[in-house]
Amino acid sequence: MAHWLSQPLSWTTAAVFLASAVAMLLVVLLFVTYAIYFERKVIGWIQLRRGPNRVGPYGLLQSVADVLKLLVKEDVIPDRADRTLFILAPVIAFVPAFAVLAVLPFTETLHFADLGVGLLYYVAVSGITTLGILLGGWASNNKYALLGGMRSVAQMISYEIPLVISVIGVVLLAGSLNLKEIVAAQSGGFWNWFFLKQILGFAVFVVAALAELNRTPFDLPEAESELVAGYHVEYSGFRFAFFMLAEYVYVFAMSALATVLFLGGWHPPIESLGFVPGLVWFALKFAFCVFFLFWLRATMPRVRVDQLMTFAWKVLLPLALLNLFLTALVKELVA
Amino acid sequence: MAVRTEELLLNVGPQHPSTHGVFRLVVKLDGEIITDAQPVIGYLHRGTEKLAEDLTYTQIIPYTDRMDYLSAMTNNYVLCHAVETMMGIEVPERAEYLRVIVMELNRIASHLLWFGTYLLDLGAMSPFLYAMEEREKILDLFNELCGARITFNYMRVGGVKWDAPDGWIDKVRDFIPYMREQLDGYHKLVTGNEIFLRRLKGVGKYDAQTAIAYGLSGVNLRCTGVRRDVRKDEPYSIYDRFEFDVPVATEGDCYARYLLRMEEIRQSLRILEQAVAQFPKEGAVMAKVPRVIRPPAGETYVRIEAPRGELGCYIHSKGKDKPYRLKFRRPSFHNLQILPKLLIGENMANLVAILGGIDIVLGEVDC
Amino acid sequence: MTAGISGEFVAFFLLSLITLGGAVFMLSFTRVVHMVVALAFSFLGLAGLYVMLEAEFVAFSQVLIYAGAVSILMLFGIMLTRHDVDEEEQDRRRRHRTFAFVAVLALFVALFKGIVALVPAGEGKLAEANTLEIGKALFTKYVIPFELVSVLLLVALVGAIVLARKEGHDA
Amino acid sequence: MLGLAKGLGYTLRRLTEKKVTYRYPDVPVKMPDRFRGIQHFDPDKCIVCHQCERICPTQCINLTGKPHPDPTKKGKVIDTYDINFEICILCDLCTEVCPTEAIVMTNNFELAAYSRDELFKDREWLAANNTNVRSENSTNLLPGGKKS
Amino acid sequence: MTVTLASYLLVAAFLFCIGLYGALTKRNAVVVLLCIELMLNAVNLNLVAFSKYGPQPGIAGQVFSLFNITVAAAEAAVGVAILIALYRRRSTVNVDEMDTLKR
Amino acid sequence: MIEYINNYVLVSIFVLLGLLLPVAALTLGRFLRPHRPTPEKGKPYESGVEPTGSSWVRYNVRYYLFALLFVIFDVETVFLYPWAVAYNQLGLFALVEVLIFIALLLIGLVYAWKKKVLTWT
Repeated sequence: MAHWLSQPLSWTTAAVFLASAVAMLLVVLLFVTYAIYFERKVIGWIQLRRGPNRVGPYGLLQSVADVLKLLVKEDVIPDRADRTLFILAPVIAFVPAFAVLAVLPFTETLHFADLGVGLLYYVAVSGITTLGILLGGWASNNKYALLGGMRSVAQMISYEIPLVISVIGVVLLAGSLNLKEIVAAQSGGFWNWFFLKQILGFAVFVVAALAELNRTPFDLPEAESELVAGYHVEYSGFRFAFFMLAEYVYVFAMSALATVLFLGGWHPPIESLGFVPGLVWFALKFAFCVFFLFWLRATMPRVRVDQLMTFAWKVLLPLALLNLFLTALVKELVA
Repeated sequence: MAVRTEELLLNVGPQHPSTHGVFRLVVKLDGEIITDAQPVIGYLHRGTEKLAEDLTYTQIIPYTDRMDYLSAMTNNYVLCHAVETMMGIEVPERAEYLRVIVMELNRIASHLLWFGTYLLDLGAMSPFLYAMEEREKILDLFNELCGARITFNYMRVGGVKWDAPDGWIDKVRDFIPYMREQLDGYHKLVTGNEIFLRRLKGVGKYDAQTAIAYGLSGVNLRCTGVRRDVRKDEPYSIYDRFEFDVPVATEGDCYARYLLRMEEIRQSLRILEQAVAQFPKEGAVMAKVPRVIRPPAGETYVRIEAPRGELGCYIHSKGKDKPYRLKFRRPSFHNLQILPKLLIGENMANLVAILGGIDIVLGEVDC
Repeated sequence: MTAGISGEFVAFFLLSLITLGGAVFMLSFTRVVHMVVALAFSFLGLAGLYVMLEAEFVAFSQVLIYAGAVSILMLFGIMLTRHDVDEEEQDRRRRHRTFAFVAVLALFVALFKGIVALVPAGEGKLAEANTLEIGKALFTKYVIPFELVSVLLLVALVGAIVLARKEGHDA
Repeated sequence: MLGLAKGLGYTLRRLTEKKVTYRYPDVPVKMPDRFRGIQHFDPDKCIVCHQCERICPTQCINLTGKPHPDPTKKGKVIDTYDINFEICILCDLCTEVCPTEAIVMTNNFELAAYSRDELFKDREWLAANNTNVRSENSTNLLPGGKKS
Repeated sequence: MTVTLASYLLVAAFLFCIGLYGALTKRNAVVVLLCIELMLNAVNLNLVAFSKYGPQPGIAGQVFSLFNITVAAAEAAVGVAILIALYRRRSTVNVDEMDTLKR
Repeated sequence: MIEYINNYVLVSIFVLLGLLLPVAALTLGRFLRPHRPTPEKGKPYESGVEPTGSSWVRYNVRYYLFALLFVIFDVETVFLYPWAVAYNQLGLFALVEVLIFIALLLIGLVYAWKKKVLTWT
C-alpha cells in the first residue's frame, strides 16, 4: 500500500484505492458475520449450550440467515417519529464506524491511509456515531428510545474523555499520532509493548473502550431488562441492522486499535519468533481482544447508570490524567 | 414560575422483559428518578378462588398448581393440609416424608429460578442458564415422580398420588452434594462480583417495622432481622423432626435478600439430607379417606412457609363436597404492596433490581 | 490532477457545497433539531476544507469538538428547553428581516470586493508533521494564550455549572 | 477486582465442560414412564360411567354412550368421546378415576398445531394415540399403597 | 480552474454572512447560538486559509484557529447554560422576550 | 504532498463507501421487504399499552452538565495531543505548562465534584 500511496493520483491509483476499500468492506462484513456467530458460540459454550447449530454445518450460516431475515423484514417507521432523522440516524451511526477503519495499520505493508494524525482521526470520527445514536433515540418519539439514547450519549461522551486522555500516554512515548509509528515504537519483544509501560493507561483504556463500545458490563444503552432495547427500540429490519453493524464494526476497530496502541501491533512477542508473519501476530492479538469482549459478556452483570457516570469522572479521568503526568515525568527523568 | 424538567410518564409492562410476567408499572420519571410508581395488576387474573367454589376439593388441586407456578408443591400442600386439618385425617409417614422432600426440592427450584432471572435482570446472562440447568435436574426428578415438571398435581387429601419410583430417593440423595457444589460456583461467579455488589447493596432498603406493617413475609421479612419462618414457629407436617436454621439478615436491602435466598437453598439441602436419611422403607402413601371428601361445616385457616413467604389457605365449609368459600393468602400479592414505597425517589436503573428482589410470581399475585 | 477540472477543484466545490448547504439549510429548517444536524454537516464540510488547506490537526479537532461535542451540547440544550417553536413571522418581523438581509448583503458585497482585490500570495508547505509544529508553536511562542485557554475553560465550566445547575436544589 | 477475576475464571472453566442441551427435534426427549402427555382412550374398556367427565376440572371431556349393541348385555357402550385440548390442563385426574383404565396417559406430548380446531380430539384420534402408553395407572391411590 | 486563497475567503465570507443574517433575524435563542458558531467558523476558515496561502504562510494561523475553536466551544457551553437558566425563569427561548434589561 | 493527497483520497473513499452501503442495502431491501402498514404498527412501543403523553419532553439538566464537562475536556485533549507529540523536543518547561493547564481544569472538575454535578441522583 505504501507504494501506491506514493504514486501520483491517477485513475489507476484511485481504482486500487477503491478496490482496497471494497476489500476492506468485505473483510469487515465477513468479520461481523462471524464475530456474531463466534460470540453466540462462545457464550453458548460458557453457558453449557451448543450455540447456533441449525443453519449450515455447525450453524455457520446462522448470521447470514439473520441478515437475510432482516433484509426481507418489514421496515416500520412509527407514525409520530421524525421521519427524516429516523432514516438518517443509522447512516450517521454507521459511516464513521466504517470510516475509522481507513487509518488502522495491520502490518508494516498492509494498511490503508497513513495519516499523520491517525489517532486523532480515529478519536474524532468515532465521536460522530454518538450523534447518530442520540438522533436515533430522539427521532423515534418513544420514551424508551429517548431514555436509551440519552443514556448512551451521556455514557459515550463521559467515557470518551478518559479514552482519549489514556492514549496520550502512548502518544508521549511514541512521539507521534501516526499509528504506524506508534507500532514501530513498540518493536523488540513484548516488554516494549506499551501495555506494560502504560499499565495504568492500558487499564483505563480497556474500561473506557468497553464503555465506548457499549459492551457488557457497560451495555446500559440497550439494557434490555430496563429499557427494553434502548435507542433502537423502534428500529426494525435493515435500519436496525445498521446500528448493529456499527456496533460490531466498532468491535473490530477498537480491538485493532487496542492491538496497535498497546499490544505491539504486528510485532512478535519475542524477536526470535519474527519468522511468523506479522499479520498472524496481529490477528492473534486482535482475536484475543475480541474473545475478551465475549468472555466479559458471558460473565458480568450490568453496571448501574449513575455508578457508571460517576466512575468515569471521578475515577477514570483522574487516573488517566495521573497516568499522563507519570509518563511525562518518567520520560523527563529517564531522558 | 419555576419550570423544570417535565415529568415523563412511562409504562413498564405489561409487555416488558423484566416484569416477570404480565405486570404493569406506571412510572413517573423526572430525568431518571422515579417520582411516582403505580403498580397495575390483574393481567393474569383467573378467578381461582371463585372457581374453587364450584369444584370438588380434588378438582381444586390442579388449580393451585397454577397460582405460584414456580412452587406448585407448596400450593398443593397448603390446600391438602387445610382439608386434612378440617377432617382430622392422619397422613401416613411415608407420604409426609415425600411431601417434605418435594416441597424442599421445589423451594430450591424456585429460588434457583429467582436467582437466574434476577441476574438476568441485572444484565448477567450466564447465571440464568447455570441455574436453569440445576433446576432442570429437580424438574426431572419431579417428572419421574409425578409425570409433570411444573404443574404437578401431586398431593391428594390424605397423602400423595404416587409413591416414589425405585431409585428415586437415591437420585435425590445424589443431587444434594451436586447442588452444594454448584452453589459454591454461584458464589464464586456472582457473590463477590464488585459490580453486582454495588448494584444491590443499600438498594431497596426498608426496616422491620415497615416490613411488618406491609405484611411482608418470607425472605422479604427475614432480611430485616425478623426471625419468622412458619416451618419453625408453627411446625406443620414433619418439619419439627429436622434440624435447620432460619437465616436472617438485618440490612433489609436487595443484597441481604439475595444472600438469604442463597442460604435458604443450603438449608433446604440440609432438610433434604435428613429427610432422605430418615425416609421410611415401607408404608402407605395414602391415608384412608372417604370416597367423597366432605369436610365438616366450619372454617379453618392453615399457613405454611412457601418459597416466597407465608402461604395461607382459608376454607369455609358448609359440609358439602365443595367449599363454600376458599381463600388463599398469597405471599407475592402481599409482598408486592411495598413496591411503590420502595421505588419512589429511586433511580430508574434500580427499578428492576428492586422489583426482582421482591421475587413475585404473577400467577400468584393475580391468582 | 488530470486535465480540465482538477480534482482539487472538485473536492473544494463539493466541500464548500456541503458547508454552505448545511448553513443555508440550517436557516431554512423549522425544527431546531434538524438545524443542529444541518450545522453538524456544515462543520464536517469545513473540516474537509481544512484538510485541503493541509491543516490536518485543526481539521480533526474541528470534527472532534464541533461535530462531536458542540452538536451534542446543542442537542441537549434543545432537549432541555422548549424546542418546537415555530418561527412564524409577523409583519414587524418581516420588515426587520428585510432590513437585516439588505445589511448583510451590503457586508457581503464589501467583503467580496475586498477578496477579489486581494493579491495572490505565496503558498506555504505545511503538511509535514503538522501536529508537531503546532505543539512546538503552542508551547514556545503562544504559552500565554495557551494558559489563558485553560483559564477560559475553567471560567466557562464553572460559569455554566452555576447557571445551569439549580434543579438539584429547589426541585 | 478480585471478584471480577474470580467470575471470569469460573466462566472460562465452564467453557470446556460438557454441553447439557438436548438436541431436541433431532433426538427425541425420553420422558419417564409416569409422564403425563396426551391421553390414550380405549373404547372397548369404557363402561360409560362418566366419572372422567365429572372429575375433569375444566370440563374438557365430553362423552356420550349408547345402549349395548348386544341386547343380551346390560349397560352402555361408548358412542362419542372427545377431549378439547384447548382447555385440557393435563391434570391426570381422568385417568385416576377411571375404574377400567379405559383412559390412560401416554408419553406423547407434542400438541402444537396451526389451528385451534386441530386441538379438538375425538374418539378415533385418542384411540389411535396408542404408543408410549403409561404402564402404571392410578393404583397407588388405593389405601395401603401397593405399588404396581 | 484552480483553488486559490480567494475561493476560501469567499466561502468564509458567505458563511459569515449567513451566520450574521441568521443571528439578526432568528428569534429562537438556540438558533442564534448556532448562527454565532457559524460565524466563528467562518473566521476559522479564514485563519486556516491564511496559514497556507497568506502573506506569511506559517503555523500561526492554525494555532489561532485552535484558540478560536476553544473560544467557540466555551461560548456554546456558556450560551446554552444561560439559555437553560433563562428558560427556567421565563419559560421561553424567544430572544425577543428576553428584554428585561430594556425595561 | 502526494502521499498527503492520496491518504485523504483513500479516507474519502472509505467515507463514500460507508455511505453507499446503507443506501444500497436499504434501496435493495425496499424491493424485497413487504410494506403493509397498520395503525398499530405505527404506534410507539410502550410495553404493550397506549403511550401517554409525548416523549419529546424537556429533559433533565443533568445530561447537559455531562455534555458541558465533555466539551470542556474535549477541548483540553485537543491541546494535549500536540504537547504529547512535541514533548520530546520541548522538555521540562512544557511539562510545567501542561501541569498548570491540567491543574486549572482539575479545579473545574473538583468544583463540579463538590457541586454534586458528577453524582447522578
